[in-house]
Amino acid sequence: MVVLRAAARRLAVFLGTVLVASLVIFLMMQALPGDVAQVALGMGASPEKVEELRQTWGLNRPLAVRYFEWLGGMLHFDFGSSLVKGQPVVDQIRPRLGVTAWLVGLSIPLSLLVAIPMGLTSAMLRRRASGALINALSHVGLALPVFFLGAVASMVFAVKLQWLPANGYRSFAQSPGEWALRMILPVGTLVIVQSCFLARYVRTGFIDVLSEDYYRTARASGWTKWRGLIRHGMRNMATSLVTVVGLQVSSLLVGAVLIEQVFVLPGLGSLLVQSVGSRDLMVVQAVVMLLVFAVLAINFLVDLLYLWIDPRLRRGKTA
Amino acid sequence: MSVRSGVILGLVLGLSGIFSACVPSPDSVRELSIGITVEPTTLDLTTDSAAAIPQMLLYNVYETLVKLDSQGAIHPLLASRYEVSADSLTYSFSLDHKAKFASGTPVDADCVVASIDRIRQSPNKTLQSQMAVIESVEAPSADLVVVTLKEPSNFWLYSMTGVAGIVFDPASDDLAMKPQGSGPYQFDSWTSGDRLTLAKNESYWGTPGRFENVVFRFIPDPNAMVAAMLSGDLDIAGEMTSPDSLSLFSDESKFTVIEGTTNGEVVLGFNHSRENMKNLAVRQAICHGIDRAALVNTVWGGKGELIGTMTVPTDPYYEDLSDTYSFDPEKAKQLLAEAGVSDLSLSLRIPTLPYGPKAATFIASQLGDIGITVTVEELDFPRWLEEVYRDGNYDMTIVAHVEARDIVNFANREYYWKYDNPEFQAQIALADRSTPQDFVPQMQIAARMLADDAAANWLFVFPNLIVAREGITGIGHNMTTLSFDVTTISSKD
Amino acid sequence: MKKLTLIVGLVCSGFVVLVALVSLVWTPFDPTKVSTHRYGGLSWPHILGTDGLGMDTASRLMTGAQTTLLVGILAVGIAAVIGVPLGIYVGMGHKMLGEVVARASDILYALPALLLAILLAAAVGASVMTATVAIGIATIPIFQRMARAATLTVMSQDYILAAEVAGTPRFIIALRHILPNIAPLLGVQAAASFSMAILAEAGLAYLGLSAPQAVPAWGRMLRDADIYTAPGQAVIPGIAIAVAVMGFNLLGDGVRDYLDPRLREVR
Amino acid sequence: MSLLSITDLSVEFGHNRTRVLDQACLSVEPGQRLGLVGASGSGKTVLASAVMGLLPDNAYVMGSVVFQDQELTTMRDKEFSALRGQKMSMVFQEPMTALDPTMKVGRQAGELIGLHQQTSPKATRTRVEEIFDQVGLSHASRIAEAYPHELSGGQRQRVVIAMALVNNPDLIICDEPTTALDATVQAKVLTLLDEELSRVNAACLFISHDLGLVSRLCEDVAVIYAGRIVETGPTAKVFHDPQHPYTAGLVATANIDAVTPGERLPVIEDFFDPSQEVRS
Repeated sequence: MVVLRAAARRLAVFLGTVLVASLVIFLMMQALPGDVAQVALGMGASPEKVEELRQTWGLNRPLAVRYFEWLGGMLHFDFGSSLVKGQPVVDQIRPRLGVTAWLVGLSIPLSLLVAIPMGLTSAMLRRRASGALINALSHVGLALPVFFLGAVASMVFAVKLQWLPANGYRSFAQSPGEWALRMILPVGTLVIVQSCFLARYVRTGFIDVLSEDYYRTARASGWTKWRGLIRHGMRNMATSLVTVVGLQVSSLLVGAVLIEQVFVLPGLGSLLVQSVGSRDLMVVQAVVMLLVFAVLAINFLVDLLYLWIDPRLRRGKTA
Repeated sequence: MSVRSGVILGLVLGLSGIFSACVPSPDSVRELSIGITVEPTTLDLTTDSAAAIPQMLLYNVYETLVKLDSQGAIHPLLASRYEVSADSLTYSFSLDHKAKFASGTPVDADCVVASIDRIRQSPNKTLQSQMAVIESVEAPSADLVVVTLKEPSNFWLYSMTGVAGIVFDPASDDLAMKPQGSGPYQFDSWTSGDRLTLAKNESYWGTPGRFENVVFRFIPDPNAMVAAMLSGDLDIAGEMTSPDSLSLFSDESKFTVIEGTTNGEVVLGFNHSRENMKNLAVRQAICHGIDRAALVNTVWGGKGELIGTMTVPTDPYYEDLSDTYSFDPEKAKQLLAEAGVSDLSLSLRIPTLPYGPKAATFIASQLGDIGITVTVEELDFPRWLEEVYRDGNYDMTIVAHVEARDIVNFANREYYWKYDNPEFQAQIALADRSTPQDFVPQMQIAARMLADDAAANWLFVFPNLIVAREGITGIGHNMTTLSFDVTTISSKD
Repeated sequence: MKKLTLIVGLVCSGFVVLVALVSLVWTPFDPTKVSTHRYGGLSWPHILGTDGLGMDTASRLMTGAQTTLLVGILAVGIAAVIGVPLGIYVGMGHKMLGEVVARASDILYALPALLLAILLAAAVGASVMTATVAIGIATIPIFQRMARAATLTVMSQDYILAAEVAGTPRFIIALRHILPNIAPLLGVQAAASFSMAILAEAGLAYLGLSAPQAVPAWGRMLRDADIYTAPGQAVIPGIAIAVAVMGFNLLGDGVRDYLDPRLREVR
Repeated sequence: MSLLSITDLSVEFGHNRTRVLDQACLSVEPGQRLGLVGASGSGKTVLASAVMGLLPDNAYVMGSVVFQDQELTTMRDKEFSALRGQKMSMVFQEPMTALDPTMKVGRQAGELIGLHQQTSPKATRTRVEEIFDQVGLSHASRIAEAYPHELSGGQRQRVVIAMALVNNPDLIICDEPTTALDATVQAKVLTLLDEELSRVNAACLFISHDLGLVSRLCEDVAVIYAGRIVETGPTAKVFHDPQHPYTAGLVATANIDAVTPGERLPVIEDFFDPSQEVRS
């Protein structure tokens, strides 16, 4: 019951936040200078034609009308029509969404898969050279700009060694093999940077556990150092790590945007950059809304996950 | 995909068996993949003037009545022949009776008339002005089109080799997403942000295309273009925007490097409505203050010819005027001093296209040496269009004017340079109306006028820099039109 | 080990600051002066070579340190000046406002610096300033949340109660009792945010949303580098960014460990 | 042959090698209950941790600890872990934090069984409930399903004691097992410990600063001061006739009942000058 009520409260807050965010985004878009009609018609357009196009696209109607129309449309996945191409925005987003979702969706579990052993080892061996080395490496990895790392990876693995394609994308449906080959470098680059970031939190989390009484109890029960830390430290470390992962999502999306540029991937990030370039506000607005929604939604899920991991939040206290 | 990369994949995913089954078969050489830098936002070239649209579609998907070859000569295409009346006012195009669209519809005179009307009604001002000279278009028979002009025009037929002359399939209802034409390739698919694919038109009326598919990949980042080419992912890097990296492709057993010319003049444009820029001495000082030879070397790897006015070597009326204002900083300072100009501070607002920031940094540095403070501002293209191009809010700007014979823009005082020289305007009008024999000398007079008046500083001719994989032949040396013409390209293997 | 962190952090960040200070009065060459000596190798007098426009890399790197520090200081400054008072105010107990600020903070958190910078650049044009402001705004929630959490802890202390009982105005309590107590924590956070800001600016520069080429800045140098023709010209600013980011990160960690070993990473 | 014999055991910490335990000697016979008394910071817990092999990484151990003929100070972690919880176990001071907050207590106790012997989950469960029942946790099956934060301090300490007893070890180290509990609970837990120790007939090293507790529970006592064992002997003898001035002070300050109201309370320094070199 307590869980349900807590979850319901979080859901309400989440939905409210999304609603306010949509208004903020809509208003921000209106403040953008650069006339989309002018841009669409290009260097040779006459002012009358531009005005005519503004009329056709309904850009001269009141703000409130346009906001509620947009909001209402989104409820059934209608993001309006692209001003520049005329086709529905959702048709432009759908193929792109997959690319970014793959990038982020693969990066999160993979970087955890790297970060946890990395952080565990460097916490356990923190007084030895090997542990310090891992810690130092994670500091270096964290400090390197992701796009620089991506360009270097492409140079080494595609151009010099010719093991992998340098850039570009093929969808999974077209060719799973090509898709996988072309995802290795971008995902790998993101994973390196992300895991270095997360490893520091994992390390801190495990070091905290090492000085906890329950870890001593576990050791006194007959757990070896490593297995005891994994068995009794993981879940406790995870409570704080999950929060960090949630907060990292937005920076991971930024990383994905940069990586899409480096590896020429047709994801949401490049769609955003492109649409701002053509002042296709309907698309920009939709992509920004989608990204913000994704971050808020993932943080909402993290909240729920937190309820699941930490029993103290799940059940009311009796003691 | 190489065997080796298959192995790597297997190691990484532990699924080599499944995936190596998906390795594309060797007949993928029937696909020609070309890297280009700019992706258009729409494919409708009647509304959008982005050069990337005709780059992919002109001559490959769309055909025109007459075509310009890589040397700048006009040849018949959909018209098997054409005749011009003695007074230069009437053009009669006889259509090739074999010609048909990819959809199977024959190309008849009605389609041509409809297409010309479509262009005349375009919201695009450039297209409008190119077609403004037309008095009437008629189709006396199914294979004859007669166009009558209001007055003789040397520019008109030339325009008809480009976008203005495209004959659209009457069935096409969505130019933005589904272009339909009569070329050897037809539009297949467009994956936004990634690629545009053309497929062979199996029922092409002329010499068929040599590839099953032609893929244009959009690669804006110069390093990514180099990487894709070096790693063997591309057959052709269609535009090298990092000319310095051409040296990486010097291995002739692997690559062919093409260094031709284009119609693009990289112009340091002056805003003639600004007090400072109205001053001839200031303009001349700027021209003297910039070492254009060094600029080309620095900014564009030494590729690109020097010019002194708004003409390119492939123009019939081209004359080398590149030393009208030689690099002479002392003279520049003297000119400024004599004109009583000191503490000159100018804005240089440029679009963020590959050459812009580099050239601007170079120019700001050199003009600094003659005592002009230059503030560089990089604008994304829409902003540039709005603030510089439309509103004329700038002192100087740099942009490559890629359209053919665009010298006429200096005769338009509304154009963003705000260059208002009645003498020049009269001279251009005279040249357009004159007989084909007089056209060239009259144009040369106009071009010299611009050069002497330092109406702008023409930095260099944008070179046509292409890298192709060994075995790819038939790429046009010069880019005289906006088209990246793949109809002549073939592959040895 | 802990001392080592602090020492390495101090050395790296101190070096960046020193270089920036020196560049104010002296650089080997004019950092914006082009020349025909392009892609020069590492040799005297161009000790770090020259770039594609023949500009001296060492001089650009030195002057670029100014830009880097400016970005860090301004971005952290904006975030702290707005975020900290808001966090303290909310932390001192304003239920309604607290909820509003928390939600606003959530929304801002979901709008990463990159989105703000893209929109800001589209609105007023891209420059170091727009990039910095975007980063600063995006960092506000971090400071706000931290100041709030720290204030809550301090508020439960007896001396706050004593001050309240004595009728000290809330503003004075915030200034005299809360701020000094949470300042060390904020300092540590500032160092961490400083390095994040440097990294973010580099990312924005790569997308063309920060400094123009004429302005010497590390991120921009990295963007303009022709990595295949002259890899060194990409590696040098890359290392510079890494050193600065690592320096300030380690400095923050080191100071935190020094101040209180139990004071763990702020989340 | 002693169950546990500690010879010249010294422990130092950190880079500057702060010596916390100095050449301590002790031995515990099978079934013997030995009390270890001393002030906070005297090295009691360090000694216990050293025996259990639970010292932090930055500790340096010298000397010898022999348990059932096995030298512990040089034993590998894997072999040592097999002893812990099986042959020797420990009851900690802080019941509030000694249990993993994210795991049900039944599972935590069950782990101890699973770690040292092959059993079915069902058998483990039965055994856990049995031992919970034995340590006086009513509704053992419900308690097993609870998380630590859902239990009271006394309940938690019973769980910890149950965990220490579950494998019938030969040696149980109790480190201030009742200090953190309130007085009434303290008495119950102590009675329980007393009964259970007698039942399983395990030896016990009982660490406390409370002389009363030690004299109630232990037949022998060792006094530790500043990392050194200053006196050892039968509890009654040591407390009645302390040989070392520190012990005398300890005993005197503990017997505040003997002080006439109004008179000044005795302090350790009345009997013993800490600046003096101590050597028993």
